[in-house]
Amino acid sequence: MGDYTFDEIYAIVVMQSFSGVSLMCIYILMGLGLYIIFGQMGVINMAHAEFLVLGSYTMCLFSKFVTENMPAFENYYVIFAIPLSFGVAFGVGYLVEWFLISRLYHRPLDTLLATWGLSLIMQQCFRSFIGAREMSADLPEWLLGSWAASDIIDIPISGLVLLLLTVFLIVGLALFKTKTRMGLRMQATTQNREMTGALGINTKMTDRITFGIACGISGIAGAFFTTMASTSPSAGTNYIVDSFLVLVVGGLGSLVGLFVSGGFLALLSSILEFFMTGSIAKVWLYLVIFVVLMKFTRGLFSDKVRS
Amino acid sequence: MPSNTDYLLAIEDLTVSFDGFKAVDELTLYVDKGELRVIIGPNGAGKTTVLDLISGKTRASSGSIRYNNVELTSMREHEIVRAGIGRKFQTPSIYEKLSVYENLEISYPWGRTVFGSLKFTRTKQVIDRIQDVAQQIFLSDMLETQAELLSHGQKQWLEIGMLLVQNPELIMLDEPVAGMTAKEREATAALLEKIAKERSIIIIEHDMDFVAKIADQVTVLHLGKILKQGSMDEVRDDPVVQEVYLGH
Amino acid sequence: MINPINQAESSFGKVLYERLFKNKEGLIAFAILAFVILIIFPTVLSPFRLNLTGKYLCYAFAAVGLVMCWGNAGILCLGQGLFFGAGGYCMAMFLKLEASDPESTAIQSTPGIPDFMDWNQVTELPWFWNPFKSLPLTIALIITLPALLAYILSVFYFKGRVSGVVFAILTQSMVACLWYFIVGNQGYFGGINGITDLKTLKGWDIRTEDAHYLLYYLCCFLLLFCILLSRYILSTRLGRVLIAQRDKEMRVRFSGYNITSFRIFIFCFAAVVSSIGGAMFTLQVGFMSPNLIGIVPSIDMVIFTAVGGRESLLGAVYGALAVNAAKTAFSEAYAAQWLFFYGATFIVIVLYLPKGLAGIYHDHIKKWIGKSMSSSKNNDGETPALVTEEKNAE
Amino acid sequence: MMHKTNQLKRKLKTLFSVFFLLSSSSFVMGNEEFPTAEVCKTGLAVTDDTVTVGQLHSITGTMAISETGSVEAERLAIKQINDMGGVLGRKIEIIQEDGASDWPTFAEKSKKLIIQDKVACVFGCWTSASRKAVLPIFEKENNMLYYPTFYEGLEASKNVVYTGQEAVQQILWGLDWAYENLGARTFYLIGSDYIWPRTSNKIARNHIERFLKKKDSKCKVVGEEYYPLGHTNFRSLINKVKLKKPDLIYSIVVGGSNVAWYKQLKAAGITSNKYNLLTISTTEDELLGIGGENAEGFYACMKYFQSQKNPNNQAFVKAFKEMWGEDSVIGDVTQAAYLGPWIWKAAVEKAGSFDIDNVHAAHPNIELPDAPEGYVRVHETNQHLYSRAKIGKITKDGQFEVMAISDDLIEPDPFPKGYQ
Repeated sequence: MGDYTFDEIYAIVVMQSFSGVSLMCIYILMGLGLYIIFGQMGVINMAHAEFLVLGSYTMCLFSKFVTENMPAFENYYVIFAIPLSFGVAFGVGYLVEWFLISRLYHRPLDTLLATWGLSLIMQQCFRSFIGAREMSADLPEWLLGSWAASDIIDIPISGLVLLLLTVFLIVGLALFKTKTRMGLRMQATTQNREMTGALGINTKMTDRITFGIACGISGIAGAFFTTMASTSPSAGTNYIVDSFLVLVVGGLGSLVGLFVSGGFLALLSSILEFFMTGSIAKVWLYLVIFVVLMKFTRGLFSDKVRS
Repeated sequence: MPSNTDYLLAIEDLTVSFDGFKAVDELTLYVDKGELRVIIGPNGAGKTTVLDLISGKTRASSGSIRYNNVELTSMREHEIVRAGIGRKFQTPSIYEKLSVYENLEISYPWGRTVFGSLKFTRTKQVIDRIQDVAQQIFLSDMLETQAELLSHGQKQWLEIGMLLVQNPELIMLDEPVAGMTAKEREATAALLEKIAKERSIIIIEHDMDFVAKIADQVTVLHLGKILKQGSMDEVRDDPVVQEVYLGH
Repeated sequence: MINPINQAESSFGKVLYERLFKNKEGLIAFAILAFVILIIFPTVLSPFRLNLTGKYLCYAFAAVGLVMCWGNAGILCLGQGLFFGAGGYCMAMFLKLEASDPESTAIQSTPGIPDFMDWNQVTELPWFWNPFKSLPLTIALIITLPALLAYILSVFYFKGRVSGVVFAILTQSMVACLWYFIVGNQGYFGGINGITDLKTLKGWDIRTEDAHYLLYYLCCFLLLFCILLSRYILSTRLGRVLIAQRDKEMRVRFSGYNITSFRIFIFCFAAVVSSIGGAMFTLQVGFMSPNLIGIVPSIDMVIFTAVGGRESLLGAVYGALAVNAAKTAFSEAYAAQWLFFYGATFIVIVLYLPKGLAGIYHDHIKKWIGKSMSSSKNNDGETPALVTEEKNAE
Repeated sequence: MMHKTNQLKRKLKTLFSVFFLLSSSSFVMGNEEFPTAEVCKTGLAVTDDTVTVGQLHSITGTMAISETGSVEAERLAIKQINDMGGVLGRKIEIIQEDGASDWPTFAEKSKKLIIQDKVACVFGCWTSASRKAVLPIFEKENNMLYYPTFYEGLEASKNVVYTGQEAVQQILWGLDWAYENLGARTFYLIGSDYIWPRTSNKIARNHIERFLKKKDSKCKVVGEEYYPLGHTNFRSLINKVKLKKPDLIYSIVVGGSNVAWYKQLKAAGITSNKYNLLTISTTEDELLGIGGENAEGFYACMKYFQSQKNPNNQAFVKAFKEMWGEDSVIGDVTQAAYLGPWIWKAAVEKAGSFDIDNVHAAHPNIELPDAPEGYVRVHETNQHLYSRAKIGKITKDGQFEVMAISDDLIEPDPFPKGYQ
């Protein structure tokens, strides 16, 4: 790095750190929905990535609708698109839990397969009903650019919004879990299903809502991902492996673990990608993860539970 | 390093904590050769955890468990079993898809490695041993029955039989008579007395009549600590024990 | 059911018969499968369709491997494509070297190395390609490499008691990792394009119709052999321990077994079986590509197994044939609807037919046969489906 | 459209012969001028009134996004040809197969088309990998593939007609243009990780380091990077680009990655008023997903842009939109796919036969004077097309503004000397 001035190196470190933080947020958002579902029901939702894509499509279609019918709102629709994406993904998730997942408790491996089937169906739905081509949301100009902090340093505005959104979702989720009746019911069901049922709480309804909320959060994440990446029927395949790994590295069912592993993976891939070319960086990323998991087979943070 | 003892099983200063909660707290317990020890105590006293610790299912936070003066706390489950300790679970844990014969055969202490089990054959010796055990556990007529068809009590016996096939020196039973009819309990008591002649037994049990029938020594656990130790009568008469447990 | 008391004295031949087939029903089921793939398919199908069937049978290897490690031992591997690919790539590397003799590659700047290396400025053969100059070494690697990979990838996780869902996800990441590895090392492994344009095996042209017939039979025999070997393993104590640890892990541990080594063994065994399938795939299809070791094909292999019945070895073969035949038939006519149908298959199998085709046979067909023949045979053997010939015959 | 008068004559003749057949109620079947026995001696699927061709693209899977345009263009060309009377008096019938974005499936389906359906030729494939997978089959079974995509070269099979550009055609002139007009001296090469971007960048690097350097010693490559297909996080790469401050970012990112790439460039402040970017992989198709505003002002080097103003192109765009909807866009590959059936038709008519060897022999020097992209001609030996390269500048509405057109037809040279 001898050719560069101190300012340049400083600027790169700042920007690269910010990229790392953005990536961490992405990992956390990817894993959040999975984490909730796993924590509640002990199953892995293989169609998770499709819920992300569902959110993306909601955003794209809503944007199209707004630009065509209500051009006046063009600059603000993003704010409404987020709850809308949540709503759509929540609805679909609610139905999926009702008709599919609820029949498969205690069979986690089978749930894996069934939800994979679901993901194929959802992908084909996107393709048949929305179209095979990629879509893009018309984003308002304020969300696209960057904030030039100095001559070299550019901080992406979408990255800042992403950071805010992540914090907002995490805080919201924490508050929801501890302060609302529904959240307490969720926790109770997670800890002792029979007992909670005996106390007159409708555990089935709780499960359905939990699953819906998890999908809804994925929907929000997906809606936001359109600002950074593509939306196409098979876009989910880009997310699937990474979001599972975030969860596994963190230790299943631990929110702190999710943070730590999001940060760990982001740090690792930012460093690796800076020093080597993309594909090989990805190979090394996975190899490092495997080795780490060989040592920490339960993930970096796992709830110590009495067996 | 604790000194060697003559005891078959010597548990000293054993502690295990889950997220700060001490399920077993500085426990010290000795079991003699040929002894039949019963552990009682209210729910949450740490009884099953003690068995988990001895059998290697749970790792101790501190303290030692020595069996024939061999330290067990760092060994893995199958090594502990091979050292001569057998364990029965609270709910009957048998292979429901296999026949009674196959259930017993799997426990036969030969060919327990991958390649050993590939080479394992049913020799006369194996068959004789299994028939012998089946006789003891009252299931000799049901060798070909699929295990899931057995009654609850028979499943309990089958699991005890699976231990016997292993021929361990120390047997640990977690509530062996739960869910049995009165008649079955009697038979079980007789069975255990017979078994106890050749080996040591640790039993966790709630049924006081049953305990009174079989126990040499009774240990009362409460909140991970030993509250009282002695014969059934001594224990029964102890006011503290009555307060925490029997009195309720 | 065999009478255990008498078994000790029975002759070697009888023991082997009972181990491989359990009873007459098992023998008949096996004979029917052999008859279908060895006699019926070659006579009924056109050479093109037969070659396709041969390709499907290669997937059946992976499905048989999954029956062993998922169905019987409870270890779901979503990365079976890794081993399938390992075998396929070994074979492809051997064939590619043979196809890249200096004369036919004279146009390259470095003649005598595979074309894709030349395109990527690789000027000499990398060291790890050297073993693939020899066929015996290649075959040895087809067997040992996947076993070694499976061992490395599983030993720490199984020791750390990673199982179930988490292990399934890890295997999926492993397959993704291998995919990136091959794609990122284009100069050494051909990248996305894979290793293509394979022509001869020891001078024998594998692209002719005769070669396809011969390779088809080779594939069938190897598959039947793998099934018998798997049957044998399941019939030993090892097989019972595997099933036992799947259902009651703790009980088996407390019977003094080190489950870890059993799991590693069966995982490696499944890997080797899949690898053989991969090698046969390369021979019959004529190329190998990273597309076969991705996440999706690996899950496809699981669905073949699930359709056939996860515990049934013969079911796995029928499952692989049925799903692939349906896929080909559907995509020739209704490509878009295929994915709906395929996705729905996953869900229906899981919800309503957890035992797959073998389950249909057991629960319905067998009763019907029993009724119509009114035989008083003692039928409690585990016998896979005999039902799908109509579905597979095209 | 092409050879209209010829076609008209032929059409009349066909009509006449049909009338003749009907009126005489004779059992002599078929096309008098081109009897089936004459035009097809190798058992292809040719009858007296029809000829069957295959179409093999991905309708499902990840590549469906890209290949849909090619499917549509080929269908349009075939429809137009049929409307004009078909080929040698025979209507073209299509058997379409789905490659499902999966190379073994491509191989399987191509075998099916050739061996079972005995099609006269196949229009299809998109990625290099799919072409490589089917190539041995086409060569062994001796059939003809019309391949539309710009690709890496290094191949000249007698069984493939390459209607897109090979790498040299697309790269050299574009780099020279950037050198002259954008003052590009330092170059950052970026690509998706597979053979086309890698080979193209190899050629670009050679051109920069050997030829441009002779003109100006400051010319150099400051970075070369590859990311897997489908990759969506380019933040680290973008920071590296910023550190190196190249005069030109030379981008060969393909597929879904494109969207992430351009959006993140914009978000990181790399826009056309600060940086120059030249791509050879982004067409109107991709811009649909990227959104013009995210890539506005960047350049692309292609041989066709939808916005080209010549009348042939305008007619083509109109016909395409009539058939496939007002919203459809046409990229470089889509147009190249459109040429396939026309070249085949011309070759068959020149040979007077559908047989592959005759068609192959007829290919050299076939001209399409009024193709949408302008005049093209098949090369004398290697079955690629001579064509003109063009530079387009991306506009806000996801189209290109044509900035420059090469003066000469560029010769296809799949095995370029000095670039390997």
